[in-house]
Amino acid sequence: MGINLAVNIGGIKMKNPVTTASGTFGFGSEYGRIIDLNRLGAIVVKGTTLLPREGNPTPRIAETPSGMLNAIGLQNPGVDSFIREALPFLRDYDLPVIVNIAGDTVEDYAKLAGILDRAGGVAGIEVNISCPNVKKGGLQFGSDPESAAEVIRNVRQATSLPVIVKLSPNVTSIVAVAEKVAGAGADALSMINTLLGMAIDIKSRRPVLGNIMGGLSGPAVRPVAVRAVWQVYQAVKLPIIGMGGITCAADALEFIMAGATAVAVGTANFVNPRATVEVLEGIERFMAENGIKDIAELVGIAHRC
Amino acid sequence: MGINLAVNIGGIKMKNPVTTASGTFGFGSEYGRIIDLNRLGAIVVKGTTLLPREGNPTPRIAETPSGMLNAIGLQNPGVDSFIREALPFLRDYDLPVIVNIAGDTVEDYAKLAGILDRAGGVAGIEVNISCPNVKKGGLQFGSDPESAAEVIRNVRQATSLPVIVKLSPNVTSIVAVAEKVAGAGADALSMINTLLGMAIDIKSRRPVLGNIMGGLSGPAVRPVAVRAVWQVYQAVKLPIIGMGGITCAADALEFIMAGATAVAVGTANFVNPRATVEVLEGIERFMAENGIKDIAELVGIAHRC
Amino acid sequence: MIHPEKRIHCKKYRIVQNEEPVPGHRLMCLHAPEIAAGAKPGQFLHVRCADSTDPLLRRPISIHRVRRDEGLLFMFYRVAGRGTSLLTAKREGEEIDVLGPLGNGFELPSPGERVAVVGGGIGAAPLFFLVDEIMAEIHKRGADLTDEQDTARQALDFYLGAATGSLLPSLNSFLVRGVRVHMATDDGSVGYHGTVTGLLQQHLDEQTHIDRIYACGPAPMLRAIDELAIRRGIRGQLSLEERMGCGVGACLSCACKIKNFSGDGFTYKHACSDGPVFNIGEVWYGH
Amino acid sequence: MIHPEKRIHCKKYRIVQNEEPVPGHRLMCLHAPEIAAGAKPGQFLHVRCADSTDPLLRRPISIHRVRRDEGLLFMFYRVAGRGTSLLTAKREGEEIDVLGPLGNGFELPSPGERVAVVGGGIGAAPLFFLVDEIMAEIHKRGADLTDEQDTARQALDFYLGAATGSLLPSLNSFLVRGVRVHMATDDGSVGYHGTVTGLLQQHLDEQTHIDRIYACGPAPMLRAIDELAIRRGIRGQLSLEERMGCGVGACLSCACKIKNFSGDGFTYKHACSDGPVFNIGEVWYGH
Ligand SMILES: Cc1cc2nc3c(=O)[nH]c(=O)nc-3n(C[C@H](O)[C@H](O)[C@H](O)COP(=O)(O)OP(=O)(O)OC[C@H]3O[C@@H](n4cnc5c(N)ncnc54)[C@H](O)[C@@H]3O)c2cc1C
Ligand SMILES: Cc1cc2nc3c(=O)[nH]c(=O)nc-3n(C[C@H](O)[C@H](O)[C@H](O)COP(=O)(O)OP(=O)(O)OC[C@H]3O[C@@H](n4cnc5c(N)ncnc54)[C@H](O)[C@@H]3O)c2cc1C
Ligand SMILES: Cc1cc2nc3c(=O)[nH]c(=O)nc-3n(C[C@H](O)[C@H](O)[C@H](O)COP(=O)(O)O)c2cc1C
Ligand SMILES: Cc1cc2nc3c(=O)[nH]c(=O)nc-3n(C[C@H](O)[C@H](O)[C@H](O)COP(=O)(O)O)c2cc1C
Ligand code: FES
Ligand code: FES
Repeated sequence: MGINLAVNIGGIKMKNPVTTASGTFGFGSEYGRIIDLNRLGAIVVKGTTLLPREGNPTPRIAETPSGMLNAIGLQNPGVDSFIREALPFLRDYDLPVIVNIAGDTVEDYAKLAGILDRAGGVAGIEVNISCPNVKKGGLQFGSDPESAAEVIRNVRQATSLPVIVKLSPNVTSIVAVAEKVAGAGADALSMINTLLGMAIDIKSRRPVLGNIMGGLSGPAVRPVAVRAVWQVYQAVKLPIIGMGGITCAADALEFIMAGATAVAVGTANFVNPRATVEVLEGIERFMAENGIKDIAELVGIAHRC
Repeated sequence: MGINLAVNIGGIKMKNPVTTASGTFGFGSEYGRIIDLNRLGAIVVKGTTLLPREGNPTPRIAETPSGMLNAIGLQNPGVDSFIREALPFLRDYDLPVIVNIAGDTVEDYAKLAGILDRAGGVAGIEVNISCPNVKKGGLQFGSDPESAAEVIRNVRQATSLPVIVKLSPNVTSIVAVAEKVAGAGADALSMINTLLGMAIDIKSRRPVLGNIMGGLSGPAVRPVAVRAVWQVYQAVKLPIIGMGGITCAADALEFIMAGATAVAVGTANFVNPRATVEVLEGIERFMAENGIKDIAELVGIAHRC
Repeated sequence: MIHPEKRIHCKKYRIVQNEEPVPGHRLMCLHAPEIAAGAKPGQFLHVRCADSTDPLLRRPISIHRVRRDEGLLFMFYRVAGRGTSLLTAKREGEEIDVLGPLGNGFELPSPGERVAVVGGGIGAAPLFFLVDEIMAEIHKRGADLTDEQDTARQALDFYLGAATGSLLPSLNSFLVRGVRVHMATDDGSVGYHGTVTGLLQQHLDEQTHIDRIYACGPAPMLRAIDELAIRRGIRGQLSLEERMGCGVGACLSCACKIKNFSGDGFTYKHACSDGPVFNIGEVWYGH
Repeated sequence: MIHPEKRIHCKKYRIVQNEEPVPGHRLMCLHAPEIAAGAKPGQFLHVRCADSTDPLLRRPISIHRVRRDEGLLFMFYRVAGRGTSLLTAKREGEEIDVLGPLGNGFELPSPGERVAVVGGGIGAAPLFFLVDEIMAEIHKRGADLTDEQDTARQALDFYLGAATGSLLPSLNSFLVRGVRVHMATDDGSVGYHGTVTGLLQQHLDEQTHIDRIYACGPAPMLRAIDELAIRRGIRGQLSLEERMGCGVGACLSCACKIKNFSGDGFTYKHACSDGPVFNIGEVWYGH
């Protein structure tokens, strides 16, 4: 058809703009039993930490109107085990692997970046400074522009891999954080992480989640996410991976038109494991029907129309 | 049944905890054609400004998953016309009238408070420092704890009526704002106002709303609202009117258990004009079934269970 | 303490019928005696399409017709998106949650006036109720008239326009005695080849005399009717569409631009409560 | 590039039946040959209950039974909340979106072992598939046995417990030849008056010999079975329930506490992919 879908996210070459939201797609093997992972533009794997983490007590999720709360608490086998056990599986695919990292301290982030730099088979690092589900680090770094920049400066020094910064919507000004991390050497931005939320079980009269608060994701948050992409696109000249409630191509196109160069499918994978592939096919169809030759034409078009 | 539903919101005596969210219930007369307004614990009317306002261009609303965006832009006839034309209708009811006010400057707020103080038939003032749909004032005041406190100090001086401060969720720390306005003389807090969001029409490739961005409300935001109430209840000893996506008694009870003394029904009125009354009846039923004699027993119970 | 005359009903009503007279369109009939009893032509209903919060909002649908004696209320709707699609799945015997009657409704013509009713596409839906009421009035009065007077007055011109012909013959078949139907399609597949306003214009040029015009349809059509009627000094009314939240005048989302007092600018009125029907000459179409 | 053996299907399947054998419970049958072909007892399906985003998530429902030759898959579910209520509205001929087969499934007993299967309430649902497979195996082997051996071995004890009796007789009626059913109700309305674990305990005390226990039901029941089996040295498996997001091991929401290597603490495993079936003695019930 002569349609160009390829995009470049801060040096990561993706054959199409569709990727996965960290923590919703495991390390890939799970959904590899349902869809062909080679269709994806890239895969962003589950958040990884220096040491293994058990995660939070259950219940870890709760359904909410058009959304869900999660408080997984970054359960993961640790970066060494990830490199040894999960990464080899992904090397069999023709697929850039982006590793999401989280730490308690600035040093943790830098160490992780260094380790992944040397691991081989990692296309880029997504720095999660916006996880609402852990006590230390996480959101704490993401909600203060200065601390966010500090993390990114250190990660930048520790690796030559492309650095994507994952931004939190739980801030007064997402633009302020975006500007600071751009200045600190980020190659790309991804947004949004989950909104801080909670639910109460009126029968037990207790919070539903074991961890009390959790992160809200899914279609419910989409308007907040599109707004974040719109605002940051106007202020910062870095490529954006847009996410938050994407379920279909129309949703993804909203993000692209708002300014996202790529999109990630998160919660929707749980509802429809074929969502990533369907988003991709729908974008192709939209481009064909509307005579669009290069996906780049659509990026941020809503600011110009 | 011997059940006590009466609550006191910073000096405003409500016969039950159910009220309306400003801007979703007009000035009362509209829904007075469907339900008996005397059933309500109080009514919070549409946001009022010193001078009449035309509001924003259309489309002013957009439906989103389990929610809606609005950018009404504080259309209202101005405080004088409100006092002259809308208030007399409400005097026929046995119902505290809470007037929501908004201004461009600190002085506007103070003047409005003064005018309403002298109007007669006004039970309290809700200070909207969190409207995302106007250029000046609004959210600007609400997102900075110091400016918020400044507004409230001035309003406090201009009126002896109870002052309720309506908080925005679009901040890094809602607790920080709540603490500051409590210190500045607020009698009660109401939360949450809408989340800043937007939607794009992929056919026209333009933002859906005439005003580009708007406020997200409805069930989609409930988890964010319950979390805000939970956090503020722990930090500030003022009564809270909880709102954000309440559609039924179970939803309202979540807020009450999280720490709200009263609840307001907003967007749900559009979907079910009988929502306020049904919320009230459901709370009564829950109390009867669970042997709860006074609604006060339930306020914040999730922090203690 | 609800004023009985101003009462708006909000209840679940039983579906008596929900058929597809034309592809992509449905005719739904409800047993809703309270609403049918008080409804006026041009008023509408606000319909809940799902028990879920997604889709969340009600959908405004005009009252297409009523049969007061049987307590029946008709809606004629086009399957436009998610909400209306969900309505198509409702079966006879199920109930749907309806809020109504809403809006101001049309002002009926004065006795003896020659009336043109103009519907564009699905915009024709509410006009049937109007035509029914006008014709009922004419037939009632008709008993007192001479034969001559009768022929002249027992008539009403109903102009129906659409992009293509599929909808029109079916609409036509719904009509009652004494209504003269004129059809226009953009593609010429049925009736006049061109816009319905073009057809009306032609008839007026050919000396058809019209005292009053009622119109409902897409915005460009209404604008053309407005201009044409103002130019010729014909009175009448237009029924507007706007996105709605509450449907009752509380949320101020359905703002329409209405000429201000001096006529050199606009003020916002609300389609759900001040409208959806506005007078010709009243709507601000910008410069 | 999807490994065929590991393939999980995600498709809309036609509903062949969705009836209410007991009030508040439904038996749904799907024509889903791909899933039926590869399914093992103890595995489950992840079912989408609405096309809407509210409710958003799928619901896990066990495979109750299969008829491989006809490509049929059965679910037996209790109407517990919104998701399962929506399922009840689905009619024969409609399609539903199902993901499966998921989870590890039960390990079948070794030939000759005496088996007790224990179901609490709706927890009995997946055990029918297990019982079917065990009995099929026994009947197949039965051909080679003497009469005596036959009597001893062609039997399986199925313990069914519930709060009250309404569910039990109906469950009982589904069963096949050779299954001895023992019923217990908390209110004594049917069978033994007390918990199903109490009944099993009594039988064991009375010298009934059991080599292997399989159980599914509410958490307190599973805990009691676990203790009882460990105490008596009986091997077996428990099927656990946890809230699920993805159902495939990707989201890590369905964490279950499993004893760690040293046995003095726990580590999290995942009900959807490491389970839902875990060995007796493996689950951490805290201190
Ligand atoms: C007063 C009034 C009377 C109407 N009468 C009829 C009628 O008799 N028959 C008929 O077929 N249609 C009528 N419409 C249009 C009808 O309301 C829309 O077609 C319907 O809301 C589309 O909903 P959807 O979910 O199918 O489409 P979607 O496009 O998915 O709807 C998305 C949102 O946009 C709103 N929307 C979409 N189109 C319109 C529209 N044209 N007007 C207002 N809001 C819209 C919806 O209500 C919803 O909130 C009327 C509209 C108004 C305002
Ligand atoms: C592996 C597995 C197999 C199951 N097999 C069956 C079966 O064969 N028959 C049957 O009737 N039920 C079974 N259940 C329980 C069934 O999943 C719940 O009854 C169902 O999810 C309730 O959904 P709801 O929307 O009706 O209730 P709601 O209470 O409205 O559900 C709210 C949320 O909580 C979750 N939830 C509620 N109850 C449970 C539960 N018991 N387990 C896990 N999540 C729950 C729902 O999935 C949903 O996300 C099984 C559960 C699991 C984990
Ligand atoms: C179960 C779950 C786990 C998640 N884990 C992570 C994580 O480890 N690291 C991270 O940066 N984001 C994590 N997220 C956030 C998502 O990557 C994504 O930013 C968010 O869910 C919004 O997208 P969605 O609405 O499409 O899910 C998680 C989200 C969910 C639902
Ligand atoms: C159409 C609309 C208009 C609103 N106007 C106002 C307003 O004038 N003043 C104000 O403080 N809040 C206003 N709000 C916010 C609501 O009062 C409420 O805080 C918010 O909608 C969350 O509650 P809900 O989810 O129940 O609607 C408005 C909300 C909507 C939907
Ligand atoms: S729809 Fe709410 S004012 Fe018209
Ligand atoms: S449900 Fe997602 S890991 Fe088990």
